[in-house]
Amino acid sequence: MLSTLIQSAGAATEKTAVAFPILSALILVPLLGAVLVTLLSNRRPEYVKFTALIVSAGTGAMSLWMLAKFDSHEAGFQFVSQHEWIRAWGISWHLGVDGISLFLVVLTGILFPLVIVGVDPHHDEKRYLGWILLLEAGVMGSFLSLDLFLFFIFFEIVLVPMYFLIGGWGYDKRIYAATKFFLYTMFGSAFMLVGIIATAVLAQRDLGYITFDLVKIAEEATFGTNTARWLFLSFAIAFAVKVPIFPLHTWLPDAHTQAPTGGSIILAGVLLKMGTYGFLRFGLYLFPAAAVWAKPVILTLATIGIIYGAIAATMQTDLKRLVAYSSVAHLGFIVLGTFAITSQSLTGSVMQMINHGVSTGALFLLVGMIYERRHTRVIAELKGIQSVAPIFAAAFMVVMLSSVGVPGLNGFVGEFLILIGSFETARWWTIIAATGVILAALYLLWAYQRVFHGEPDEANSTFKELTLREGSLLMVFIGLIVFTGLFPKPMLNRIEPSVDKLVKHVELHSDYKAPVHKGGHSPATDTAHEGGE
Amino acid sequence: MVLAATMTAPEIAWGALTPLLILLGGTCLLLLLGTLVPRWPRVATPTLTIVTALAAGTAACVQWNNLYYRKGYSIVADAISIDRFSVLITIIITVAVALGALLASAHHDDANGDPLENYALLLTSAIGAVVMGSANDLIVLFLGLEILSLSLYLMAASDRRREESQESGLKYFILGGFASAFLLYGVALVYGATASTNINGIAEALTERIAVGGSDAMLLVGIGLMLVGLGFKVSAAPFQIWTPDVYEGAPTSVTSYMASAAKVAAFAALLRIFIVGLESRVDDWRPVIWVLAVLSIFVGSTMAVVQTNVKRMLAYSSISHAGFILVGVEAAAHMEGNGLAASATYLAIYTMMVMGSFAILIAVAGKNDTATTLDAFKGLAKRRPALALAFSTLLFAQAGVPFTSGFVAKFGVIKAAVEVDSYGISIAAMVGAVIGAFLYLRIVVSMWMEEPETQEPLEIPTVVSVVIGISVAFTLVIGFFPSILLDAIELVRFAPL
Amino acid sequence: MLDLVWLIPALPLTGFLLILLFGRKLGDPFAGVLATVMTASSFVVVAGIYFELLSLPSEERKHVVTLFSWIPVGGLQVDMALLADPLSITMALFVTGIGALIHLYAIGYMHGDAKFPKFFMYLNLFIFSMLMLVLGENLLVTFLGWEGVGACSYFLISFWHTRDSAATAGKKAFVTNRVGDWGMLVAMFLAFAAVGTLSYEGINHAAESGSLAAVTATGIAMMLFVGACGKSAQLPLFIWLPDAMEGPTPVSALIHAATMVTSGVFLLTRMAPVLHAAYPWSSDVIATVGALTALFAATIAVAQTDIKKVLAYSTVSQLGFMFLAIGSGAYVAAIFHMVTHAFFKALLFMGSGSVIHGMHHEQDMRRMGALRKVMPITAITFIIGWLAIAGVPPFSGFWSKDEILLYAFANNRFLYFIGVLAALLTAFYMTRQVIMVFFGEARWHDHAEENGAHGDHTPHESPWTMTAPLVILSGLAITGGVMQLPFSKETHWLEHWLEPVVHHSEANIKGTWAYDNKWLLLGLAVLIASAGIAASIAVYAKGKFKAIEPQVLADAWRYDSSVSAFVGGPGRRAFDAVAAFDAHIVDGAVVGVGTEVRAASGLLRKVQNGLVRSYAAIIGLGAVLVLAWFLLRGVL
Amino acid sequence: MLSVIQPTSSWYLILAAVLFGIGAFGVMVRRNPLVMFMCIELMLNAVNLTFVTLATALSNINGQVVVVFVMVVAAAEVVVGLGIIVAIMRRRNGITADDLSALKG
Amino acid sequence: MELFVFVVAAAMVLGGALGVITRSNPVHAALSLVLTLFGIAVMFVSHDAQFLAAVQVIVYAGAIVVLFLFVIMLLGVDRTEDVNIEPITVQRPLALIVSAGVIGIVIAAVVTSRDLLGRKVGGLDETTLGSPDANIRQVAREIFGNNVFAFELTSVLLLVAVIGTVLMARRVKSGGAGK
Repeated sequence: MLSTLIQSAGAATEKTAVAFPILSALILVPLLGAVLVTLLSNRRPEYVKFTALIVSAGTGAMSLWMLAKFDSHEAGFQFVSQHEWIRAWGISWHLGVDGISLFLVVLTGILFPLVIVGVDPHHDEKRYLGWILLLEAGVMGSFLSLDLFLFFIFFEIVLVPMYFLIGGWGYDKRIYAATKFFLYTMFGSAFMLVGIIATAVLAQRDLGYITFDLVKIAEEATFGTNTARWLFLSFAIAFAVKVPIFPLHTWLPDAHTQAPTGGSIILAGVLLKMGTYGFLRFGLYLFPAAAVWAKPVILTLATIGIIYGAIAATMQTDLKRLVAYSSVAHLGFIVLGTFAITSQSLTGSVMQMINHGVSTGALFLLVGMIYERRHTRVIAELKGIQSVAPIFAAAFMVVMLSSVGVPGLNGFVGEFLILIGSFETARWWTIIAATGVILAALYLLWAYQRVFHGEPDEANSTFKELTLREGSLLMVFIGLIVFTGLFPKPMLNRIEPSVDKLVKHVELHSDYKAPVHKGGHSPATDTAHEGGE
Repeated sequence: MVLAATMTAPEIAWGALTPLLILLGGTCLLLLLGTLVPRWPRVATPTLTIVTALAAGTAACVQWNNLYYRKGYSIVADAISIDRFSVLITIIITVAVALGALLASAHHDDANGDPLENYALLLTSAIGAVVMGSANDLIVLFLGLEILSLSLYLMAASDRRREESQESGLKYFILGGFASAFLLYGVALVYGATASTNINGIAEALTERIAVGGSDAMLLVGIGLMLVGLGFKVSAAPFQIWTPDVYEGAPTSVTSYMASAAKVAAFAALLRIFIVGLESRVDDWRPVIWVLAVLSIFVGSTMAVVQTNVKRMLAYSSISHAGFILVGVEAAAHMEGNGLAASATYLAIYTMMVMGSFAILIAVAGKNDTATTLDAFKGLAKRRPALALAFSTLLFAQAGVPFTSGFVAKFGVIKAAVEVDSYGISIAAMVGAVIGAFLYLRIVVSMWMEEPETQEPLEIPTVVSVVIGISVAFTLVIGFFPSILLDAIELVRFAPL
Repeated sequence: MLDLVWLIPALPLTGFLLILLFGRKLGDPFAGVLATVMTASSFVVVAGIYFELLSLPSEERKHVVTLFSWIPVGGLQVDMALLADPLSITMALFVTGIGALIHLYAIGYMHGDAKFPKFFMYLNLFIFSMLMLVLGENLLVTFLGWEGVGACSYFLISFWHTRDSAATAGKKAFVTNRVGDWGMLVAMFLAFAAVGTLSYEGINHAAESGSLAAVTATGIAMMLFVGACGKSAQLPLFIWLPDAMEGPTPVSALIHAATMVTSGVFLLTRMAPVLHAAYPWSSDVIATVGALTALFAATIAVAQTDIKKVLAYSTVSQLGFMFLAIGSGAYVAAIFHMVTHAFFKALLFMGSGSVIHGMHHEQDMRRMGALRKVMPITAITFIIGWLAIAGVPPFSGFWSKDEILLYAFANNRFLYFIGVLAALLTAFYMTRQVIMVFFGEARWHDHAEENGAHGDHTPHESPWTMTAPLVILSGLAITGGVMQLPFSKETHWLEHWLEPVVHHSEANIKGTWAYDNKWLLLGLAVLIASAGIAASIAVYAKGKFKAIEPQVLADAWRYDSSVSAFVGGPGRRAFDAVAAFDAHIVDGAVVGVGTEVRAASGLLRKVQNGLVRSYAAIIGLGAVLVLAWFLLRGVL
Repeated sequence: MLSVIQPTSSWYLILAAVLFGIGAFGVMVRRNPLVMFMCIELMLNAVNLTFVTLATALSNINGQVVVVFVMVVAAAEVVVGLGIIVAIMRRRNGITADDLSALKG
Repeated sequence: MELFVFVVAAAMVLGGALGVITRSNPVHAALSLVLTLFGIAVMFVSHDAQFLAAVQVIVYAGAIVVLFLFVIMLLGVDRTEDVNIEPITVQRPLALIVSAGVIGIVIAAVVTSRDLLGRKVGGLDETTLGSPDANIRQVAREIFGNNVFAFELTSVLLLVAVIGTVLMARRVKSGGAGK
């Protein structure tokens, strides 16, 4: 019976399936690459790096190919592949991508080769690259999984390579930070594991068979009001730690500060997104009514996070720590948008996940470059860099302005969509959250002033300008920043149908009603709206 | 003479006893040949032990297969049950014996040779363990437990060069005797309340009693005493207190076996007595299991935090593993869902993990168990990267990281618990697991992120590598393809009454 | 021609990109020339469009060019679209026109600066942003420009970033502006929530048709006003503008006098129907803030000694007049004053720049004097600017200021009174400045001797690239008033021109006492200006009275320093407290859990004392507890 | 009169419990491993007494059979236990259980 | 009569037991143990468990205690242990609580459940009780009947004991390291 069910599920979603199991390849290629890299001889380090690069670039290329083949009118899951995996527990290898996960996958695909090319681990390169590739496989898996169990194991396995990356290649307090990261996140996941199992078991009572399949449970199973709330909470704790939402954020500054540059980029770029993505995919989609119920609390925490993160960032003395706290603030926006549950705010959140990945990734890259040159990240020890390295400063400025949310750059589009969408369902929270834009300017500009302005002192007067390699690497980031800021439509068009479907799903399963516009279109009635051409 | 005529000797199903008989025969053969054959080659002892264990295991596998065609049954006047559960336990124990023998052969000291008796004890202990796993009578169970325990006391004390070994043996012996007395007293009181020592008999008597009525106090206190005795054997908190000392003192190969086979057997006995025999009083004893489970997880995890000896750390981790298995027992105590299968799965996986972990300890600490401190593991990744990777894999498995068997095991028991709505214990267990993870991380940190204290090359005996390889392979294969194990263990059942 | 609207911002953008890529190769002065040409060409395009619009009937003077769909999500459809209508083209005209002049001026002023190309790169980017601001078809495109000019002003103010004060001033400008931006963001949210669109047409239409509730309209209006306060330096957010004088003088002229600071006025005019639909008190708020700002800044200007600071506070004061106009419903007057102010204030700033240039970067007026002799062109043009701002007829400033006061009188006589007072002070302090700089004794000799290095330098006239714009602007400052003369209906050219945009909201003062007696008020205005000038001459030129320049005025009522003290004191302490809270309480809790586990571990270790009999006792204790439970279950 | 009062099963069981308790107490307070071991024998005897008493009370011979096995176990335990103790004592004469506390923590 | 026997035997049992735990000299403790064992044997007799009583005397009092004494003598550890000194202060109160607790709980359980003890569940062939060898026959029948498996297991147990003795008696060469 079970197998027929799975088949029918496959048939329903496999409209867009292609012969090549692209999604499985996205996970397995880096995984096998990691094994390959580990097995390569230590004597020819250049082969090791080359192999890792080929593997990650290949993965990136596959993700871009997937992006090209993605049908922007289809709101459901595409490229679905489903195979029975653990029969006894009703678990299948079920992968799929939709507008919500699409760009996260692409971002992952792009970010990893950049990190491999751009950041030098300084020692034990082989192991470093092995972990990086393993991490890539885990992250890909988290974003592609459509099975609760599958998601959880990818969500959790990511900790291991990240742990080693922080602990092995980080800075002086790396072991403390790595352990804190691992335990804190694992603590959150502990609740989610129980939640996932409970979800499947309770759904079993409803459906009559055991399954961990996300789509099946979300679409077919119903939970009691209180049950759903508890289940939602168990997921929410894990995601809240991962995002992180105030007050569960304190692992982040430590992890970011102590992680090697590559680790920080990936951590900020994609790892944190697993939390926000989780809220969308497993919070709203699985437990719409409970998510609506929890909305006020989460919105409040998100808003506090925005303000609090910004204030804390202002007072940091370590540049990397400052960027880390800025992440707390930025991710607060994403959570705000997620739980405001309007077409705009959700689209903005998804968008902002990507934008934050690009901007903050680039910011960490730049801070890493500063560290490479000066061997310090303490703001007070840096001064007047703009005078000696104007191009470097300019690159930093663009990335920083993107982070500040200046229109025309990517950060603005997401932030604006989040705020304007949230305003309709969460007015006062949004008004307060919007003050975050002031604080963002404050802490970043202040930091910029202290680091780049003024007369360079002796130690900073020999600060090296960007090299060609660094410059071209940054150009990729800056290109993305500017392009997305000016022409976000291609992204929005792909994100929106899935988001609207999600909003409809929430409306259908709760008493929540998304705002409808006289002048515009209700997301509930117009799923695949095309731009105003 | 009249009396003699009325006596009916029970039928003995020799076929069903094959694994036991093989083990016993192997023991005798070993003792005889080892004593009688002149110039008995040293390598022959472990070989014979392993062959015996594997033969017994094979026989058990054949039994397992036969059970496709018939339900479980009990033999020799209901003294022994042959069912999927007992056969599975037999298989696990024989595997543990085989691996234990491999480790023991690498662990001997050159000066004193490789005493035959160690291996004979390994086999006799296996007999005791198998009997415990299949005993359907409390007296048989008690005897099995004593056979196992006496063998283990001796094995623990068998390294005569190290005083710690003897201290460990003596501690284990005194406390084990103390606990046995509790267990036996419990058997006595249960006997008083039910007039039977047979598990099926007890179950029937208790079912009748529910109709009849009357005070349960003696029965329940008896159950409590048995729980104390068995809790001691499975090292559940607060009866775990002997575990770290004994595990640390015993020769590492023995520790590995103690942590695996002995625990498996004790859990098997616990499950059978309580689930089959005391089912009707489940509401009385299940809360205690609950408390023991949570306490074990937290005590094991917490106390490991400040340890500096890896062997001791692993001992504490075995306590928290016991807690997790008790979570499965608690789930099984709801008499529905998959608690039994989950516990059995955990036991199987745990056995392999713990064997591998201690094998690595042997590899690092050397033959003399001299270097089991955390310092000895510093920078292991620089000295032997593969070994460090293997140990990390096993440690992460113990921590319950996905794609390892340990995760499958934890997932199984938590799932079983959730299926019967035991959310509290599930969450407590998972939070405990987080504390426990700190312990594994500490070892991992030492191996990967610190500089080695010595650059001496590390010689790893081949047999140890084999054990590590098997264990790691099992850990990963089950981690990626749990169905291999789950589909089989799903069938685990007790023989019907 | 109308479809070429996109060319207006595109030209300076091209200039920006070209200098970005080839700036170093172009160097000094060709980068400047390129930038100037781009801006000037842009001006030509604007002029072309202006004439084309002029040729259309007034109701058709509106053209939207949609470049591409920018942010389309569900009900929110934001296009990258430009709107050419009388208001935007007026703005564009003086932005590009004055912009081009300032570019030209800057070629001379910035000559020799190490970062010469970069300066023009920023200037072009600024012009582009400003044009996006004024040409935007919807609030969001305007916001793009709005933030863009904010960012550019940040770059330009902190252009000499090795000076800490410049870097700080740039940051302060940006952050203060951001406070205003918050208001504008919220206004957009409100508008979208209420109307479902961000386009001006949609929102204004909703406001005009009455479908926008008054309360929402008030919310939007007030939030827009917060935004305008930030950008246009009104109370209480004006603090960044005086500090912005740290930037090079062309920047002060361009950004902080002529263009950027007026965008608040522009925005409120653009959204006039919403203001109109709002509760009446919201207009009063705007007018009051404007009048108070005008007076407040004027009092400060009286005691400044820095030549640019005087002009900066004067700018704040004049912007206050514009807000007073908007609050009084006189949108045309506001735009009128904005344009004339752009002329004469740019003129004054560039004149002061010329003085500074000639004085070798001396900005203290106490060390100037009698410069008319060595810098004649500068002196004459500056004096024209002075007359314009002081409100002397027939200079442009007189007409525009008078119209504002007229409406103010009709609307609220108390505010009129404040306005008059501010006008009086304006005449006073501007006269003071002119006297101190160009007349009296030459005090720069002492100064030159003090600093031996400059000993043999005497002030000199500036090159033609700097004086030519001065001359052109002084012409405009004289004649600018003709676009809106109060003599008859026909002379209200600006009003007719702007009719399609502000027609519905423009306050009608016909029939009020003020309207009927406007000549009286006109005369009064002349009187006031004369009084201010006379008083100033009496004090500073003739020395008949002792100058009253209390320190509190020189310190700008200590407002700025109080804000700084607050931000640097309690504010910083509060931030520090949050950081400490995070480190010790939030993270402390996490670390505390770890410590507690460790402590528990240590405690439990004590139990594990290695003694068999202790272990037996522990086991026994456990046994007793377990048995007690079972006994209770059995007995009870 | 005394003969009227017959000791019932309970009396024996209570006695056994007391004996068990005394044995347990001994294990917990004595430091000589041999004496501790004797105390364990006391506990086992208490159990034996319980079994025999219950066998009589229930008229079930099985209780007595169990005792036979327990005695065998006790004998084997003594052999093993004394073996271990002798091995230790030969190494460190006159040792008490308290001295064997190298393993702890 | 029965009461008398009980009282005397109980006195022996308890006296011996107290002797074991209080005598500082291990030899005395062993001898006290004999007293207890005899007391138990007496009780076995009064429960018509003659076979067990005999085994008790032979195996326990005979073999086991002798073994104890032998070891004490062999090792020469018959020195006095000072039972008045207790290094761990909580140990004795704790031990007292534990013992009293166990005793109390078991007594409470036994007393409340005493009605269970009166019932005859069978399994004892009452008809032959008169026979002098009735007890031994019954025991034998049970051992070799239903409990034959357990009986066979005891052989393994003894095998372990034998192996253990050999192992423990082995002389150690002090090769290799030891801490």
